Amino acid sequence: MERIVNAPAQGSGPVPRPVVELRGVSKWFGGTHALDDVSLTLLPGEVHALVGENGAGKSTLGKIIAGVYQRDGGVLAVDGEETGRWDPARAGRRGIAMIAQELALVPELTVEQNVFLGRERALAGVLRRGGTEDAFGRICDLAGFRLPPHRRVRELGIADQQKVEIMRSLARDARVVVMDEPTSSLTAHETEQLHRLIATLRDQGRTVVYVSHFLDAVLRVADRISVMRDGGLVRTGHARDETKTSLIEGMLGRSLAVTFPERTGPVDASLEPVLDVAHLATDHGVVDASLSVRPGEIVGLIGLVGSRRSEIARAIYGADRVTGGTVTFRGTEHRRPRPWRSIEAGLAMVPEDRHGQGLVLERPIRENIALTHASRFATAGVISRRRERAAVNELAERLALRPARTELETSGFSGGNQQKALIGKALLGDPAFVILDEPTRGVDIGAKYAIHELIVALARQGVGVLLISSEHEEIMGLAHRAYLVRDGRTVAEVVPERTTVDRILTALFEADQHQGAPL
Amino acid sequence: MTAMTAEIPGRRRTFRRPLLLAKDYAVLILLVAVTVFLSFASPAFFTSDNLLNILNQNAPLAIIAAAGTFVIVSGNFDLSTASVFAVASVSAAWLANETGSVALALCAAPVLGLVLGAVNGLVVTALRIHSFLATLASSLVYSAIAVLITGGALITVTTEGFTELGRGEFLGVFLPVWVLAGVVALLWFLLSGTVFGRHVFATGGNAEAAELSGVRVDRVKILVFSLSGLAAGVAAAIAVSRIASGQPQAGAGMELQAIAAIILGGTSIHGGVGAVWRSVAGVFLIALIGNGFDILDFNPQLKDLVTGVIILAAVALAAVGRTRR
Amino acid sequence: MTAMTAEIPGRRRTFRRPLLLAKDYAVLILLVAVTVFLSFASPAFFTSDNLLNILNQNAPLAIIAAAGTFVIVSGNFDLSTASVFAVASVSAAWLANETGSVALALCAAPVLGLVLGAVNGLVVTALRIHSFLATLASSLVYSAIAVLITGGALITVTTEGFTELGRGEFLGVFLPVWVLAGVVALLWFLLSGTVFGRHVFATGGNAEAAELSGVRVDRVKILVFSLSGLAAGVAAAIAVSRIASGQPQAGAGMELQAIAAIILGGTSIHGGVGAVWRSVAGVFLIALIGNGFDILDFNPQLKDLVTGVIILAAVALAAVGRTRR
Amino acid sequence: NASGSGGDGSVEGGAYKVAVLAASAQNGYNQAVYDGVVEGAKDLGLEVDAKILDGGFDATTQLSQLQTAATSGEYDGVIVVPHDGPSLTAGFPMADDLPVVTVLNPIGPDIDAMEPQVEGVVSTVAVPPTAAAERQAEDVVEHCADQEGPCKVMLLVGNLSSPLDVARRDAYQSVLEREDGIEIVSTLEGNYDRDQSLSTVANAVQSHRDVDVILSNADQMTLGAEVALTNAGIDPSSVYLTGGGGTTEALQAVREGRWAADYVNFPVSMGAAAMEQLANALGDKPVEPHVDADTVGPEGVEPYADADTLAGVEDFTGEWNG
Ligand SMILES: Nc1ncnc2c1ncn2[C@@H]1O[C@H](COP(=O)(O)OP(=O)(O)OP(=O)(O)O)[C@@H](O)[C@H]1O
Ligand SMILES: Nc1ncnc2c1ncn2[C@@H]1O[C@H](COP(=O)(O)OP(=O)(O)OP(=O)(O)O)[C@@H](O)[C@H]1O
Ligand SMILES: [Mg+2]
Ligand SMILES: [Mg+2]
Repeated sequence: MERIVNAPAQGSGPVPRPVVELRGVSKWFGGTHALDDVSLTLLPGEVHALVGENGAGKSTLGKIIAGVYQRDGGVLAVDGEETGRWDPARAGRRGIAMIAQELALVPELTVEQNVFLGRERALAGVLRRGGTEDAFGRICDLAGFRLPPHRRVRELGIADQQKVEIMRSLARDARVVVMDEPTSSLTAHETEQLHRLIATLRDQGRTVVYVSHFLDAVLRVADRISVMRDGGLVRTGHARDETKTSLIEGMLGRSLAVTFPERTGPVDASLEPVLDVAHLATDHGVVDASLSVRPGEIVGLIGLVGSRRSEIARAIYGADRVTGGTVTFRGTEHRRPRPWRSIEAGLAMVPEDRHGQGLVLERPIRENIALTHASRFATAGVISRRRERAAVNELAERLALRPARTELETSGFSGGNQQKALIGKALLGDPAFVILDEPTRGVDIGAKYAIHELIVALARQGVGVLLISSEHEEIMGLAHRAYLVRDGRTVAEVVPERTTVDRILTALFEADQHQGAPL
Repeated sequence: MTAMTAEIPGRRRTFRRPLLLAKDYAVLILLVAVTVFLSFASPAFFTSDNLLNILNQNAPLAIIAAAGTFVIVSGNFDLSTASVFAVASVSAAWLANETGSVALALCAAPVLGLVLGAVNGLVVTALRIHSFLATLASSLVYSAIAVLITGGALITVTTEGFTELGRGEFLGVFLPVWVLAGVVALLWFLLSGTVFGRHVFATGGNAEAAELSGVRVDRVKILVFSLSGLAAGVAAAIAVSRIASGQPQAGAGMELQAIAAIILGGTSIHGGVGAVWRSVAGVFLIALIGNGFDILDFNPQLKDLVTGVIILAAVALAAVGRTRR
Repeated sequence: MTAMTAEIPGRRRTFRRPLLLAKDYAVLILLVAVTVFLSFASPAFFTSDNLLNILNQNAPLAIIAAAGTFVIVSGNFDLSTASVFAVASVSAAWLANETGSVALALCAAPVLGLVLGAVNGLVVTALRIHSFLATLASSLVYSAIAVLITGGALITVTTEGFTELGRGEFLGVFLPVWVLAGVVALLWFLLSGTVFGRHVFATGGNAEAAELSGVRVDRVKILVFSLSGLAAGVAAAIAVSRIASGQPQAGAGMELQAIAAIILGGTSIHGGVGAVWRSVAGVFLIALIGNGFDILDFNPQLKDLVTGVIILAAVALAAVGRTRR
Repeated sequence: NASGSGGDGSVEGGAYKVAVLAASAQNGYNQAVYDGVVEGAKDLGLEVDAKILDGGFDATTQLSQLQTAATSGEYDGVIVVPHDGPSLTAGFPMADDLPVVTVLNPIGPDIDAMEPQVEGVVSTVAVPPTAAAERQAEDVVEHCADQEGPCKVMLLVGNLSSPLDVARRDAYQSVLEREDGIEIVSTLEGNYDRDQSLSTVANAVQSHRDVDVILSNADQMTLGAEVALTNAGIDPSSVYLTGGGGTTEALQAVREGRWAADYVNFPVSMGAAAMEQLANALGDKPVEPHVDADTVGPEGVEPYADADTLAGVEDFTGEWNG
């Protein structure tokens, strides 16, 4: 396995003093033992990966280091010194920063203000007007991507928001950066950039804690890897001693073959499309999108971040107001699409931002899964809890939801498990057509496989699927056909089986070069 | 909990049941505590007469608070209930005198309430403004309407039978108490057991997610405000029948009392979380304090102080169960 | 508090310029419209006497609203300003009579306000409860304190020079107007030009994100409530000096008037967005309507109606610029 | 005599227990009525345990208190200062038929009818608001009669969504509009608040600097109006200022000539009178169904006071301040 940068000489010479050390740390959430006696050291100048199933406790561990959660027991030492009261501000002062899994930005502030939040350039408390551009520019250079500094964060897509998070952690000039699934919304190209950035940080003697479900990437960038299972630490080892298989075994306690499930056979080209979109346009950046999906067909949208794939999906679903073009669903024109009309017609969508657009966090997971189709379990508007619970529990089992307690509040579930609930929610209504926008964002490798199987199974049942994923392999591995999207237009159609990701990306990039930079 | 973990002093190591109960049922715990205290402090307190009296007196407010729960759970505010109440009151009184028909007059109040509530809902959804400002504005308009209907004067109702609803009894219990029981049972069920209730929770919890899940968020809002208006109308019918006169100042301050009771009950001001019984408990917790002051020989100037402290106690009790993560 | 409350935030929006202006400056547009209307309707309106008079009268409310902007922007509510105002008023009046020292009495008001405000902040952060309920409870406690200080009666101040602050002039302009100008300038700068201000925005925009970025959210909240209390104290000093008497009901209703003005100005009730000048504009928009009624001798019973309609107009104007998703 | 019609309290303690239902216990006027009740009992040589209840200026609260007082069995009698007389009607007939005396406002649908309107109210110590307002307005007419040219009057009334104040305004208007020389230039709401009255009068004065009369039904409001006039550079004594209430400050203002007149109330004496009637009822003695509140004051004090009428009663400085 080729590493991006050579690991610093560890093992030879004296072991450097750990920057952060956890001894016997545990954490409870109500009855859930989220962390159970975890001991871990973080060394300067290392990339330390955390891997584990959804709900294994990775985020909890990261948040305890960054002061977001308080540990219930155990010791947290920074620079060999035990910490007493610990919160993000104190952690920040000791040089610890975090990129949270669920984006935590201030939507009404600009990109630049978010990046420098808590680190404003000021004289006696008065903000200094000048100089920020330079500092912002330096951070852009370091990060390897640019964002418009004065755009409000609420106007950004989820991928760009993730970039803001990355830049914010850079602005802290932290010695320890906890990155909790920083690439879950990024495309391959940007992921690559981030990995280079991580290597740079490491080479400066900083520590990066890298949480990810992309095991290949983990093996490439990490120096050491800690494997977690059920709130406990299974082992910490050098990356060079691990393989994908060994990691999976460590995480799951069993082995699992990870390939894409077998694609369903080609769809009869003479079939009437279940969805036919012609020259769709909206106020939100969709200019001219045309596509069609036949029953049982999985169709991908491929584009760079910001190409408005999500906006196309939203327009079809009726979440954004359509200003031009037509959406024909099962032969009838879908006029004035609105989400509730789409749902009534048999369309479903899994949105990309599970917190902002997907889930009602303070309600039980049962209510969330059943929300769209509550009336299925109701007679004259009165819900039968029994029927509802039966249906939801069955779905939860199919999706391997952990913990499998559907009465718990949604906010208490780990990121990946929330994602599973989101998918369950779309499937509960037996739709004839589903739009999946980043359906495997943040789910673990086993669950991802299960979701892939589910998608294929849907196609087998004759359901049309429109798949959007920043993981291009996902589309290449699952889709029958795919459209290339650029600047809100569908520009070409490809058959993944007959091409490669590289060729597609080259095509997209070259097109972009001609158009000038997307900024 | 494993034995080997080092203990951090003052921090909860494990989840303890009683604290969770305190968090979820703070308002009930205090309601019971105040009841027990008053029962010992005064023999006059724990009599069916006094208890029924408390129920009877606070029926209008409790009805408004019960329906207001829907508004708060949906993430909105209704500051216009008192004005809707006033319009409904004076209209009912005016109609009773004009037409002489008690049924017509007393039915007009809920209907008018419903209409004014729906107007609130339409304004909030059509102008896409926060309901705090929208209902503040509409409350000004409505109370002006109430003044204009009466010219500011008092409308005394002399129509035979008009006071039956407010003062009558059935099985030895005042009619308003029956109405209250019915309304609360209905609304409780509506919020916790129906598709509509589910949609109200989703709207308040995450409006965008709700919309994407096919909930017609605007329609939910309109319905929720209509319900709140309807309840204000029902409350007005009871109150106007009880005092047999309508005047534009009727109900002043009720809107804030209702909201305070709802939140005191434990319904979240951010929406998405709450229950009808909580609001009713909140109303009666405050009512009991007032009743206690009247029954016991306390300095009434301390009533506000005690009410404030008890609200803080309820809230602190709820906070104990919620330690910092 | 977070971005995902009530309204559905339109995702990326595209705007057209004039509509954008309407959206952002609705309150100013209406302020100008009402001014122009009144100037034509009455020659007495657009005179420096009358305009200064309006500024002077509303200085206390405007000061409270200016500071209240911080509270709302930080995602909180302060319903206790009126009670803080009352405590500060009666204390100042009492001190003036007891000690005979005008300076001591008038300085005590802001200091007391600051302390009571800080207590609010501590309660909100320590109990981790929503400030709506916390300040509702503290307002009850504070107004009880105001009653206890005076025994419910009125304290008439006869101390020489006590009315100087409220009625005096400097360069032909009433002192309260100077105080108002100073306070507004200071707070404007504090909110828009300092690190503290930035942190107030961040706290209201997304408290969790702010906390994660190392903003001391609890400290920001305490400061914000202290500021609001301080402003209520300053306002009380002006008002009590002007009327030379302190009484526990002083300022009743001011807390809602201030919040209404703040939101009318365009500051978001969800926090994270707002400006000090907006709140001041909101105060004076409402004040102009009242002034107009008095000057033109309109039926005061219609004042509420017109105020309500103008608030809705401001809001509708702002909504025009905001297209549906 | 203590065992008259007695509830439990009188039998056991030998003292009458009386509930004083204040419209607000945090208000000077109500406090004065309560003081009057206590003093009145003392003057009558009765042992009375009077408890004040706070209605918080809220009709529902007060109704609750009335009903609680009736059902609790704690009291022998009730004295009420109604916040809203008509809505208290619902409390009658009371569960235990305690005698009730009402002060300041009648209980019942008609705010101007002084004879008890509902069963259970034994006596009303009050003046019909319309009659009092007419009387105030007549004094204004008299003042204007001496003046040449049109007489410009500002009406400053409490709260025009309250029936009581609307009745007062109507009475003012009906009297003043009969006179040709009198012009009502504005009608303002002062909300019984100095600061609000200050603002509203300051505004109105901008377009009516030549105002001759400010007719107000409450002293607090007149005090605010006075400051507004001073601020506008108008000498308050050049305007016919009149208030209502008979507060210490108002009487001083009249004596100093800053105000032309004041309609004096006697809350302490009213409380004492109410206590007297209640004692009569409890002692099965004849009860006066209506006590004219204008007549209960100290010897020689004329309720419609001006500097002349006050000259004779130097040591009367008002029965309350608020
Ligand atoms: N705020 C919370 N309230 C209650 N339970 C929680 C909370 N946060 C986490 N948990 C529980 O703690 C356990 C660990 O969750 P954590 O988020 O750390 O998992 P994770 O390893 O990050 O998973 P993922 O890969 O899905 O992000 C889970 O069982 C989860 O349900
Ligand atoms: N209406 C708009 N005005 C300005 N910029 C826009 C607009 N819509 C989108 N953008 C920009 O483009 C990006 C849109 O990303 P979007 O989510 O639409 O694309 P995507 O292809 O779905 O990518 P992702 O992988 O992020 O989901 C945003 O971050 C934003 O910066
Ligand atoms: Mg996680
Ligand atoms: Mg997308």
